[in-house]
Amino acid sequence: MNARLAAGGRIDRDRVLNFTFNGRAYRGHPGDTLASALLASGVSVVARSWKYHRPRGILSAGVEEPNALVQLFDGARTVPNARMTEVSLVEGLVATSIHASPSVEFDLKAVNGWFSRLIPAGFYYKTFMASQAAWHFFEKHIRASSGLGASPTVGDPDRYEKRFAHCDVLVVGGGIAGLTAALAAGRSGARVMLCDEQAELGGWLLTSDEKIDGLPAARWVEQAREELASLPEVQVLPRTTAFGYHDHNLVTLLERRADHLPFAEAPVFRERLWRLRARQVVLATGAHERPLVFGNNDLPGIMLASAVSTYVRRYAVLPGQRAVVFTNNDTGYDAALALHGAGASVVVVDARSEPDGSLSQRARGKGIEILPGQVITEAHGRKRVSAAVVQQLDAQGRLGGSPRMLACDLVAVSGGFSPVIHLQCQAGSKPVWDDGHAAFLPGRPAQAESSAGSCCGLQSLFLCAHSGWAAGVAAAQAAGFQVKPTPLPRVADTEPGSLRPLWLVPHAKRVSRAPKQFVDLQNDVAASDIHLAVREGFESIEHVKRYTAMGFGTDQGKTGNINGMGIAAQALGKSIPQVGTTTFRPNYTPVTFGAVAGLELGDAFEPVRTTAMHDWHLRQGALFEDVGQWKRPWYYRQPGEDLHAAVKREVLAVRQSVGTLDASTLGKIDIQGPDAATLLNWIYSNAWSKLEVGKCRYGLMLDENGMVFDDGVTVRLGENHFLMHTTTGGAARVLAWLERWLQTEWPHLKVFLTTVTDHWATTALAGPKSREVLKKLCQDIDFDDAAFPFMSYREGTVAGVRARIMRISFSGERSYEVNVPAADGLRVWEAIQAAGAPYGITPYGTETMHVLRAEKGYIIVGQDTDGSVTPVDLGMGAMVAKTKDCLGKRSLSRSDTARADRKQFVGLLTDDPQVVLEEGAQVIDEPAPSIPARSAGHVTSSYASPTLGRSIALALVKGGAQRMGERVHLSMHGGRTVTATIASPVFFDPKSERQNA
Amino acid sequence: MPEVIQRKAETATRRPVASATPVTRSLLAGWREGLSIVNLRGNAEDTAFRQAVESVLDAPLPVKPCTTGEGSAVRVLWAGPDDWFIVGPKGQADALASRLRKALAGQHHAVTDVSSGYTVLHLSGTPARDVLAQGCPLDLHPRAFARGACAGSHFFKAGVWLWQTDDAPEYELLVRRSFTGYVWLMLERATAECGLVTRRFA
Amino acid sequence: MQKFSIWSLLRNSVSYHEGWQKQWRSPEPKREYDVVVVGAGGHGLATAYYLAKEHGLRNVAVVERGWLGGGNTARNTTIVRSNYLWDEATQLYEKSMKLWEGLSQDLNYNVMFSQRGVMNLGHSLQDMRDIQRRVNANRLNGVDAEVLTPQQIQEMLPFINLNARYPVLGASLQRRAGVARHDAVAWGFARAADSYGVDILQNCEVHGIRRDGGAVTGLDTARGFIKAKKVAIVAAGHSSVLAEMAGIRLPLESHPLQALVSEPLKPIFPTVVMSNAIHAYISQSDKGDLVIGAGIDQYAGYGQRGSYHVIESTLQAIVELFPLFSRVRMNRQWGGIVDVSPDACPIIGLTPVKGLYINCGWGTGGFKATPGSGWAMAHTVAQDRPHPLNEAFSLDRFYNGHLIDEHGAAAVAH
Amino acid sequence: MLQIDCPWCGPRAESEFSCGGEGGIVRPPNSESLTDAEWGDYVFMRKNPKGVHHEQWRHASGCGRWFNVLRDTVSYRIHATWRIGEAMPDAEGQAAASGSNA
Ligand SMILES: Cc1cc2nc3c(=O)[nH]c(=O)nc-3n(C[C@H](O)[C@H](O)[C@H](O)COP(=O)(O)OP(=O)(O)OC[C@H]3O[C@@H](n4cnc5c(N)ncnc54)[C@H](O)[C@@H]3O)c2cc1C
Ligand SMILES: NC(=O)c1ccc[n+]([C@@H]2O[C@H](COP(=O)([O-])OP(=O)(O)OC[C@H]3O[C@@H](n4cnc5c(N)ncnc54)[C@H](O)[C@@H]3O)[C@@H](O)[C@H]2O)c1
Ligand SMILES: Cc1cc2nc3c(=O)[nH]c(=O)nc-3n(C[C@H](O)[C@H](O)[C@H](O)COP(=O)(O)O)c2cc1C
Ligand SMILES: [Zn+2]
Repeated sequence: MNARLAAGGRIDRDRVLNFTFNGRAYRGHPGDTLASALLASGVSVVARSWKYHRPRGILSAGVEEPNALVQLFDGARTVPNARMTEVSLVEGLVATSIHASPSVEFDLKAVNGWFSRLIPAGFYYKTFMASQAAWHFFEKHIRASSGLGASPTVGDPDRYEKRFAHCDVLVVGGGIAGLTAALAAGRSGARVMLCDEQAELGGWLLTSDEKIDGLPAARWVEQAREELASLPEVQVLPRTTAFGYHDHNLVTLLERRADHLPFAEAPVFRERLWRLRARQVVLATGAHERPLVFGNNDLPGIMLASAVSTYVRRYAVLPGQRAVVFTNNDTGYDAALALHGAGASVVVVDARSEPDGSLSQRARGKGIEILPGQVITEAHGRKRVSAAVVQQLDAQGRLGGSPRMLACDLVAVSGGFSPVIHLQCQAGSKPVWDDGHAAFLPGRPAQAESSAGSCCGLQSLFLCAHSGWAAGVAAAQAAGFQVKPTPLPRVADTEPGSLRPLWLVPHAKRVSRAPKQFVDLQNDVAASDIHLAVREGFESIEHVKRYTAMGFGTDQGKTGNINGMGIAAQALGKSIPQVGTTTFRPNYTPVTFGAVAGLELGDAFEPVRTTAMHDWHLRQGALFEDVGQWKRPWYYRQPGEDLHAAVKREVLAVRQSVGTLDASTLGKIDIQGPDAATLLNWIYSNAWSKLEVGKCRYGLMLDENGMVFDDGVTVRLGENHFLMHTTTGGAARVLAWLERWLQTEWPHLKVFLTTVTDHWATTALAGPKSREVLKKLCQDIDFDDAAFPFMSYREGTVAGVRARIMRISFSGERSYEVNVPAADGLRVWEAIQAAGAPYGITPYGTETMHVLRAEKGYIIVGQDTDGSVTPVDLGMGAMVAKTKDCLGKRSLSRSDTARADRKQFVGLLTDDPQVVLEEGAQVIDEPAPSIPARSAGHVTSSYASPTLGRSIALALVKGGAQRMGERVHLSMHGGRTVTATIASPVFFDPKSERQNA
Repeated sequence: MPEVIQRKAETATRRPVASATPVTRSLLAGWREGLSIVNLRGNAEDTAFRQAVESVLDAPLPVKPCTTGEGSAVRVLWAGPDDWFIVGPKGQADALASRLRKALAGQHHAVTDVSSGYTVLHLSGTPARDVLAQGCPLDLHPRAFARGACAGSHFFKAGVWLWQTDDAPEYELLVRRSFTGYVWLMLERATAECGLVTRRFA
Repeated sequence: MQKFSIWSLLRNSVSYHEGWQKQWRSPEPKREYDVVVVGAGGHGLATAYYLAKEHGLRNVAVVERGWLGGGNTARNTTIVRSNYLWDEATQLYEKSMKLWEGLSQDLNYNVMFSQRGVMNLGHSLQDMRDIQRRVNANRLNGVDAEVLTPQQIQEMLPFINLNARYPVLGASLQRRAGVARHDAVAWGFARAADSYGVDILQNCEVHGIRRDGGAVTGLDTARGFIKAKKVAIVAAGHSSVLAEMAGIRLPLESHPLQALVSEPLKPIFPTVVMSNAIHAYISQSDKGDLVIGAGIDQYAGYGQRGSYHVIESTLQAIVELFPLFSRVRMNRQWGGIVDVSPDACPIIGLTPVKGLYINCGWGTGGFKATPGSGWAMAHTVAQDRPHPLNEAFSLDRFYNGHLIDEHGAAAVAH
Repeated sequence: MLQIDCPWCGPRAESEFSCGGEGGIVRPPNSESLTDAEWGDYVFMRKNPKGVHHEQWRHASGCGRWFNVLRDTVSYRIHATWRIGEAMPDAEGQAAASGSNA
């Protein structure tokens, strides 16, 4: 059946668009939505309901649609749960019903309908609980039938853009109120943004048959759009939803840029997400019509009256031939007029005994039959409404007279309007109930925001135009702009008429026994479910919501919630304001994950930080380790090597000759000023005042809880000048820590901090031959041990570049750290490799560095410590100066922290030297403890030591310091236990002759 | 301990490569090699300090937050109430630093050569604002941010110092060396629609 | 109490479900109670339930400022696991896990505890060390735990992107862990406590805590003064506010913690995945929506909402790990108020005020502890001394230094 | 994403800042002579008020300054921001904010 009207509508009849729905081919026109095109083709069942699998049709013409969800497109670009009423038709579009098996026309799960009495709200809390096993069995089946659309199964071929933006006035909504607001504000020269979620501006004006400035409403919209386009500081965004109103006037917008275009014409970025900071916001978001709640009110062919008007006038579709309009207010008559004008037969069932208002007068004038004081108690039909049962409703709300059947193929319902106050409420304003409108209206604004138009409960075009205008002027002025007086659009005023609140149409049977009277169509929540919830003691509307799932759907209850609250209020014997609303939260309508994620994925997920020598490492076959955001060479793999072979080669090279490590990633903080040493005394546990110029010292940093949180070597470059090294991962934290103490606690200290981490490229040369190599490249430094001893610092020229050289060691070998400006880093590194070639100089990575330092018993903060370790625990109690206070020191003497049997840093030697303990292995006192057993510590670092030809491990062991030589057991992954002996953590060169000599 | 960390091959540090003839409506982006960049710290309230600095730099020392000072040879960026970046031509950092130290001898100050620690990127062309807006929360509308202004902020997840050098508009970004590859990657991604033209600047 | 079962369901369906009784009463406050629990969240209700069931205390009230279960109980991503790091914590959470495994039967209320396993991903060598350490420690504590290789992870989640910016190097898996129906937990405890005569007083905000000398005497509430021999503060995000009424200082900061859900999808995500390193926590509810937990907001907030950029980084992490969800749409976001303690461990025990007990500091991870926390708290209140399980979690530890630092294992510890 | 008025740079997005929690806490000079209780109170105990809160923030990716903020922890409204060392400016809710910063 073709329901397309011969004339009218905002569709381009000259062009035809082909699409498929559930595998069948259909045709439509540009300007159609998927919904209007299917209605035009006479399709009425488009979905199956979530719980009972009842046939469902299209209820609305907008974002409030609860029923008509489809799987849009197929393959990698598929979109689950798209609303037909929002989908602009595009050539080749493919859509499939979700949640229907095998098809919407014939759905096997419809049997759920038959035992629907067994599965009321919350039934699952009452059963399936014989045992965990039983529940897991039932859960499988519950899950299998849950969900709506299907997730894509592959990654997204599309890309998404995000933007920060700022404006003086944001206007949300492009209906009469939004357009007048934008015009008023725009003319003042303010930076204005106007967004509307629909494909074109105009809102209700695209449906209305009224006139503005003497023009048809839609024509006036054109004119307004043209003027807005001509204003340089005004930006208009159609297909753009304001989905969130956050603190400090941050509004988030989603602009849909691609899906409505043929693939070839689509822009690179499918959607754009705006994070908009607006000085002032005008919310002109309109109102959503409410359905009326009666028996079988979910049948296809039952549609919102405003949607009927919209399909007839905007899309030139006649959704039915024999229509009944069921209303409790005047706007329903607009649908009657539209239908009548399009040649359908219409009867109006009006719950009001004396229908008033401009529209009903017009309807009467046209001789449309009106049944005042009557209601539809129940609809009949299988896959589409075929008749409505009509009965008298007296002033007390009692049914009277005898029911009579009206045969029909369309029921247009209007239960009044729910102003779209989502954003106002998200912004923090408390909605206020208004009995006159029987609706919640925006409360006192909580942010720099105002409301205009029908979202304030206004109905007449006239009043909405005026309120929009006033709001635009006020917003511009509040943002500091002069508004020159300009004429308002001329609109005839109309009489809105009265409204008879009607939350649940009475039925001859009790609610629990009547045919289902649906409130939330998407979640199959009926009036009986709300009554059940109340009966069971769920008295807060928030409880009702969570017990019945009302408003939980993808429509967030736009059409159902207010009716549901009305019904709950009646059941509780309370007023609606007493019951209140549930909380409005973002998103106003659903938002693509990918759009929220934006471009920051893959390599761009987080900065990849690399050193000046990075590409050289790559060429040498290095594998990398992520250390914070840095990429550090982990080990350099040579053909045929695995990690262990490579590490063994690298370690031995360092011990026997010389190796190089790229140490550029270590944090470096330049500290200058007369009080520099005082600052260090506070920050580090050890003392600094006496450190000679040109000397280096190792320091431990404690938090105020006394736990080690960073360490490193600091050099005294001059009397008032130090260079601090931090761990790679700790650099930023340490700088912030220092700055905080300096700025907030000790502003009187004369010290300046400058980060120089990125300025210096650092090559660590380690090994007995390191000096020979360096000598070849540097003539202006005396490398004699007397002149340049361990833990001292010199400046000189290396390979022609000014360099800072520190003789410090993290390997236990003679070692020099050569720092040059990063711009010369690679050159100097390569020069060192060349100079070292005769000695078989070997680049080594972090893994080898770890082994070398472990052989020497040096800690790595974050690996051997975990935020619960003090200097004393590490056996470095001597590094806590007795003579001065420092951050965290006081905590060390707390009763528990001072205990002697805390976990302490020790070495472990396995009985079997070939067995390498597992890092994270737990220390236990007997070999096969009864579970649960207490842990006496754990292995923090463990390696096969190439130098010692055996395994070594570092561990934190309860009372370890006093237990040297004792044997402990280690429970490893897979339940295996291994025996080891507690030893000094220094396994190699205990007298440090190699690094000092 | 896993044997191999990344299945995905590590990528080399991203560097701009000068591209073909500029396309209008594309973003024009480039990098400025080896500029001299010196970090200066000191007490802005102290006239002696200001005079000493200005005499050396032959440029006004910006004490008003988020402004820059233009000199014959150098540009001075406000980076904090006692914190400035001095950006000058290649190879002058040492000279600049030692002259400043000499002039400031006796006063509490800090002069630190950070030339290698930062890269200066240049951005211009019609889309410049929109591209920056993708990752930077600053309001760069001419009414809010114009030539002579500077600000510390972030571009996506990298901290940047940003200043405007021309109304065209034309911006420069001070980026930490180790973040340059990342910022460049984000520029490439952000310009997927408008296009990116790169070149090297003096 | 009307027994719930498939039979009672059948019986009532015959009478159109008109025969169901209230699951709990809404009584008027009595003049005096032996114990008043402040806060009808999961923990408070469980405390009252176990006070009645295990310790025979029936003259008990739970006072709630809003609707019961409306705090973090209503807002959490419902992850239940017991694979913590330190013995003290693991024992407490494992006690809770054992209670979970029989909870539906004990309460005669299906809390839908779904043991579908929880994975904690490792993205760096140090993550993997920490995972191995935790798994070994869990085993010693009798908690099931295993280390998964990337290949094993891929077998369970074929669509995961192992080559993320921070590649997935492995994971720990606790198979007994999972998710539960958060609201049902509150309702089930409320119904069961009510059946023992416990009064649940909603819309009854506590404004003041009266003391006589060093001892608590009662509470000033929105519904008048209520005399109490003992008072237990179990108010999560509002703990500091209540402690202040009693002149006690706590080491807590209340932060917003946000979560979000997608539109409902056909079943696709079989387990629960957590990544502390990049802040992503995801599971799929039995309704079909993806339930996703965000990182914590940096500032203190009692607003039950946080900052938008936190949601952005969360979804970046999700799409980075699970690119197939890029076109799925986010339906709703919300926030709760989490009481964060310095060592990411709770405080359960006595206070300097006699007869006043506190249970707080669960921060981002207390839902899993609901039964165990209530069980231990009930013991502490009834016996006026902590149970060995919660001895270590006293307020004293912040003075004597006996902190139990779970940050390593807990980052944002859903 | 809050908008915070840096006392130097003006209003900026929260993502440029890092929050340092409660402000105005003064480190006791004589830590050694404090009892465990006094010390623990300084290190760990916090006001954590519901309402107006005196905080410290740092303009991390801007001027790097730490500064004071008077912010309502329920409405998230910022009543005032001021530099370290300056006196708390007159602002609504100031009375409510406990303690002032030296
Ligand atoms: C987004 C989010 C995700 C989370 N995810 C997880 C997770 O996956 N796994 C997990 O284990 N934990 C999770 N948590 C943490 C968990 O929710 C909490 O730790 C836990 O719910 C707190 O215990 P509760 O249930 O008693 O708190 P609540 O439910 O908050 O109960 C406290 C009650 O005290 C009431 N109250 C406060 N002040 C007063 C007063 N003055 N008078 C009377 N009553 C008062 C409140 O109204 C509230 O109802 C999450 C939390 C959030 C916010
Ligand atoms: N009969 C009806 O269904 C109905 C509904 C609303 C308004 N009206 C009539 O229209 C006139 C009022 O016009 P108005 O301007 O107040 O409302 P309107 O409905 O004409 O315009 C509101 C516009 O805002 C858009 N919108 C709503 N929320 C949005 C969001 N978060 N992001 C982006 N766009 C959003 C809507 O799509 C719509 O285009 C009056 O005459 C009124 O009676 C009729
Ligand atoms: C595990 C879980 C799943 C949820 N699923 C949904 C959902 O599918 N749809 C929905 O609208 N809200 C869902 N919510 C969010 C609630 O609607 C609500 O936002 C949350 O309980 C916080 O309460 P409030 O928003 O009223 O403050 C869910 C919440 C939780 C904790
Ligand atoms: Zn600043």
